[in-house]
Amino acid sequence: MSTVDLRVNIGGLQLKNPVLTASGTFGYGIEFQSFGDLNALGGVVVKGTTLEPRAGNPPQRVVETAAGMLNSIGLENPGVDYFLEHYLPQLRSLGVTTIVNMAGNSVAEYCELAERLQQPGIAALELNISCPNVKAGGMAFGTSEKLVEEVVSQVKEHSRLPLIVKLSPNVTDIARIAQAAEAAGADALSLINTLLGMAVDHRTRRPILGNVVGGLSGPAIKPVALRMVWQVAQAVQIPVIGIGGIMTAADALEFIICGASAIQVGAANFVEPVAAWQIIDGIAAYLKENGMTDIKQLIGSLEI
Amino acid sequence: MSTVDLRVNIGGLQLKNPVLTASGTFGYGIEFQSFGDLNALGGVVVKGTTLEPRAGNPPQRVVETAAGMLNSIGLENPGVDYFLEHYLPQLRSLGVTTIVNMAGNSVAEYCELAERLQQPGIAALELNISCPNVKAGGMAFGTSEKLVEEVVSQVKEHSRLPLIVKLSPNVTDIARIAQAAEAAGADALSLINTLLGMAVDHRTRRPILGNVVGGLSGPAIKPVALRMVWQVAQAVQIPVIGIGGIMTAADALEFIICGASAIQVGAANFVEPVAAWQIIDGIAAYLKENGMTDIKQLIGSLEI
Amino acid sequence: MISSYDAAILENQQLAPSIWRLQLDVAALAQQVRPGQFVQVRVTNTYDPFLRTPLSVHDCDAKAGTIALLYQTVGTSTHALSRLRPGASVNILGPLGNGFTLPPARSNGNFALLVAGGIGIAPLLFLARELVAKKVSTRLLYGARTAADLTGIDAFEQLGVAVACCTDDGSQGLKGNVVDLLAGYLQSGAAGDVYACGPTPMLRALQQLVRSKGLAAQFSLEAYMACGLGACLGCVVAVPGGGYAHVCTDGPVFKEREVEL
Amino acid sequence: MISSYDAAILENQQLAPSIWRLQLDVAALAQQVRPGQFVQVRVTNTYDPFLRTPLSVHDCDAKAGTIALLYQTVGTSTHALSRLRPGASVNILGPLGNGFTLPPARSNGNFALLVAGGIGIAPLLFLARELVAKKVSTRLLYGARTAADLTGIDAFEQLGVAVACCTDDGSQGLKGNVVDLLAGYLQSGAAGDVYACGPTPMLRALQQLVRSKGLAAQFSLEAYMACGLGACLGCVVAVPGGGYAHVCTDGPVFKEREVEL
Ligand SMILES: Cc1cc2nc3c(=O)[nH]c(=O)nc-3n(C[C@H](O)[C@H](O)[C@H](O)COP(=O)(O)OP(=O)(O)OC[C@H]3O[C@@H](n4cnc5c(N)ncnc54)[C@H](O)[C@@H]3O)c2cc1C
Ligand SMILES: Cc1cc2nc3c(=O)[nH]c(=O)nc-3n(C[C@H](O)[C@H](O)[C@H](O)COP(=O)(O)OP(=O)(O)OC[C@H]3O[C@@H](n4cnc5c(N)ncnc54)[C@H](O)[C@@H]3O)c2cc1C
Ligand SMILES: Cc1cc2nc3c(=O)[nH]c(=O)nc-3n(C[C@H](O)[C@H](O)[C@H](O)COP(=O)(O)O)c2cc1C
Ligand SMILES: Cc1cc2nc3c(=O)[nH]c(=O)nc-3n(C[C@H](O)[C@H](O)[C@H](O)COP(=O)(O)O)c2cc1C
Ligand code: FES
Ligand code: FES
Repeated sequence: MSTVDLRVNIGGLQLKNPVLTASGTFGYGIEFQSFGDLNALGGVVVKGTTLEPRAGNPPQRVVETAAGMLNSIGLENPGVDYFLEHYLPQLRSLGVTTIVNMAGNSVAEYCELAERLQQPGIAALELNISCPNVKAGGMAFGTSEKLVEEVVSQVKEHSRLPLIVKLSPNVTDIARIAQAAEAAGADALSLINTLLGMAVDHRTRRPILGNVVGGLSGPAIKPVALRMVWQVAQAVQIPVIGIGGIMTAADALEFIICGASAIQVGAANFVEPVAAWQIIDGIAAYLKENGMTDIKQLIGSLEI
Repeated sequence: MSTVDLRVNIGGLQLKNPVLTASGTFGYGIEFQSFGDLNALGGVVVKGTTLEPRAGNPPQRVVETAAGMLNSIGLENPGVDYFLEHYLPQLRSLGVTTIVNMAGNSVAEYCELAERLQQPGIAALELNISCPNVKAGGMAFGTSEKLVEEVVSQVKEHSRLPLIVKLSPNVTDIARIAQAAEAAGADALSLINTLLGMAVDHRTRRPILGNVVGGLSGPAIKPVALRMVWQVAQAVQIPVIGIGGIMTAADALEFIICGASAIQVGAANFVEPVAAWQIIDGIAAYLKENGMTDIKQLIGSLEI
Repeated sequence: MISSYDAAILENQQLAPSIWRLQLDVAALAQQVRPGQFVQVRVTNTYDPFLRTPLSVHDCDAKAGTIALLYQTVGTSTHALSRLRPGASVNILGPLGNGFTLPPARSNGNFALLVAGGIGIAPLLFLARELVAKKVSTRLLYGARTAADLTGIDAFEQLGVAVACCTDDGSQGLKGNVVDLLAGYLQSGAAGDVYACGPTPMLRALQQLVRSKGLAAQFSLEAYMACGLGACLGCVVAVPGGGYAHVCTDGPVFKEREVEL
Repeated sequence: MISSYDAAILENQQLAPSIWRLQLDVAALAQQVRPGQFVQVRVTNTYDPFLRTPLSVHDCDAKAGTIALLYQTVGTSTHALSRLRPGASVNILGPLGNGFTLPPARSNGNFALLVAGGIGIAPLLFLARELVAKKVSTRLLYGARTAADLTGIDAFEQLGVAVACCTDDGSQGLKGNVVDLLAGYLQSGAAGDVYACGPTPMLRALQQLVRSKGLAAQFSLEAYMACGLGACLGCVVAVPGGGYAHVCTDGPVFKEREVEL
């Protein structure tokens, strides 16, 4: 039997395959246990975690849009303590490659979070400086090169774990933000987070989301995500993780061809809970069909 | 018979209704004559026009994406002289409210274009500083407040016609770009132009578009467009024209409710050539059903 | 265990101008689902509609291995669903949610009052079937806009459930809403455990009524859902004292005291 | 005049593993369309697929008021089209494009050589019908991957058109491609006006051949299209001397010398 090597190394984080599940779209993994072996995934990026528990935004929090959806969850999460006590032991005993998505309101909060998360069973940290659904911090960090540099370099001083910086697409020049994160010591970059959007009910003349605006995800945003991943992969030396509208193995392959060393499956998990597993199989099948033995042959193979 | 008043005034440009067709998606109007009375439209924004004829980008130039499409036409157009000799007389004799979308590589080019276009039969100018499909100029202008101010104030000095400035969505803070355009003398703003995107064929491992990247339009981008229109309408005093994924009257109403005084129908013209006319009827019907007599009652009526 | 099923469509029948009943062949699910639980239906394999559609299990025949869904055509997904024909299949995830808490079998003096507003009738037939199986004396109070929208009363009557109706326009039963209908019924001194499903304004009024009468009540709630699996955190309802519960996993059935409507 | 038609589906029939024939009731269009013109089909009313699908008019019966389309299932739109059944209707825009230039009726010594590669057969049946009506002696050279993909040869033969085939795998006719087939035929000294449709590499090779033989040729081209109406400027093909022509309005039929393939 011909086998293919799907392993990738993301800034020190060794993955058995390049398929991760995106933060906020796969819970803590546990919710999807009945659909497949969590341990067969490249890894699980858990819901954005904050120092204190957060209740999140008022409803309505999600709405379907053309080939996508808006969400304004607002980082609802039980806080880092609860995560460490309740979820981490389960994930560790299941052997899941666990990446924690961190959200904070200030550099100090991010640093404290990072320190609290230096725990066995946590494979890497993903720095969420791009959440459009919270007032303070969140996206603001991700849209300024100066702030990106500051938060990344500070967090690096408080963490030995591989640090993935998750970028916001709501910027004029994502390549420059990416370079700022790289210069400040990021081990890898993940992109894109959601595009800021809005939905309105013309009958009631009110916004549909309780928070008025929310983050757009799903196949609708794939062309934007693909373009940004391609731009960023050319602009930096560190590995890039592609995110945005990945529903099928074909979508995932496009990101890898554009330079992504790994990908994250987001809204697809809601539509097809076995999507991530199907994508792993589809990537392996594609490599075989194309006579490749190693996923690394495909990364950045786009011919212009 | 109860009638409703659909007239709007866009910075000195009087329109019989708020429904325009978007530049590059309706040719010169003439192409759609067999589908309806061009004169019944609020107006037609013609294809982006440059001083010299342009051949445009190499094929493939368009591709479907999820609930949308990418284009990299690259401003193919016969040049301003041909427009004035060939198309303008036809449009004038049909009584079409004609708005010319101008594209240039430099402030000087924009100014010269504006001067050439001070012609009877041209109702207004739309300054395209947001085209993602050309190397020089184009989008670069639209992403810098300084450049926006410069080009807008200069063009204003060379034009007596109402000047609509068309904004790019590929920016961190569209409200600030909008304010820069307003401060420099724009009579109205139109948004959004396309989001920069990309498509890849995983079988050939090549970009699908000859130009590699292109502009994303269609229903996929509506949530982003709606959010930006809402943000800009709150940030400026001048009228705002909403564009992006408008397929139906319901879509158009959402933009108007968010603060748009008029809207433009883009990619919808390809899918349903009678879309613009249907939208006019649908807006009128909505006003009647909701006991309104004037479209102005609806503009910016969003209740938060 | 929550699983994904490709369920063959046995029947897809229009019962009222905007109400349809879908019968699915899905034995493994039929054998474990409980009243009040729901499924997430993938109506097409395209991206329009994009998200799945949550629908309550309307009826279930564990022996035959079938379930029925009762749905109202309101938008893209439900209209697309109504166009599917026997022979086709739909992918569904389930069983989802907690379901109604049923009283212990044959417990003395247990009266069940089922209260439905509009398509809120959907989860109550399966519930009625199980209540009757437990020998609980069951009554349905059912309100809709017009007589034409009152669907499937026969099925309740065949179970031996007493049915009282009301319509907004008085075209059948009392003219008025179902909370008034219940209030009238309770005036005679009757009592019982309330099991209700319907629009939020109805449930809000019902909450007032059952509190004033000191009745126990369970409400089956709706919320806009992305996943139905507890992963997206989209489907929240406010809870007393602040914060939110998740309708897909903490519900969709809540004790009336557990939620702020 | 280009118009929008809701055309009822009379028949939608599978002819080969991936080739279907759709018969539409659309009298006003059937009465004006010419060989080589195409229509833009809106396969569903959803946003997936989003754009219309350009398909050549395969056959036309002006008296019966019907047209036929022959299509290959390659992606979302064409697969969705193959799922539609008689009774349903599709919206189409047409007639679009220029069509083939036919020789004057009964002109002496006019021989027509129709050259089809794969689904390129689509526009050629309608063309053959009109050529035969003009008493032009017509011959079809038709290549496909395998015997199973050669569809509708009967219809040509019924018109009195001589048919020669080839397949990539030799399962029917000559083993080889249709340009080789034509080259072989021309070796005997035969000549004629070439009317061709097929994949670009085939047309490129054909262009070389007809140039070397000094034959007149018309090519029906494909390009990815958004509008089909000359409005989007998406559908370009390079022309000699630089610049582009628009396949939807300047074509889809071009004289071989007009385009750089
Ligand atoms: C747990 C649960 C069980 C349900 N059971 C049933 C049932 O048995 N039968 C039935 O007919 N309906 C049921 N619903 C409601 C049903 O899910 C929605 O009507 C359906 O998703 C609408 O989809 P659509 O695409 O047709 O409409 P859309 O085009 O999405 O929307 C049409 C209208 O319906 C509203 N709507 C959309 N989704 C929901 C939702 N999840 N909840 C409430 N309103 C919504 C929209 O706001 C809009 O006003 C249930 C909902 C939940 C959460
Ligand atoms: C003027 C014209 C006439 C045509 N006539 C016919 C015909 O009679 N019968 C027929 O079967 N096909 C015809 N085609 C091609 C047909 O339009 C495409 O096969 C169809 O649009 C594919 O749509 P899809 O959604 O099924 O595939 P997609 O999912 O869009 O794509 C599947 C594959 O087909 C390619 N493709 C998509 N659109 C086109 C296109 N416009 N031209 C070439 N390749 C494309 C894609 O690049 C992709 O590789 C014609 C095209 C043109 C421009
Ligand atoms: C419901 C929902 C919740 C999300 N929560 C988070 C989060 O907590 N932290 C984060 O970094 N990204 C979050 N995201 C963004 C996703 O991780 C991902 O970047 C985005 O959805 C784009 O990918 P997709 O198109 O595949 O969904 C969330 C997305 C959705 C849809
Ligand atoms: C094929 C095509 C060509 C376009 N050409 C132009 C142009 O020349 N000038 C311009 O300002 N915008 C151009 N646009 C952008 C549209 O005018 C519009 O801003 C955009 O498509 C978003 O609207 P939509 O989603 O309704 O299509 C073009 C768009 C398309 C799809
Ligand atoms: S619907 Fe996703 S958490 Fe409830
Ligand atoms: S397809 Fe739009 S111009 Fe030809």
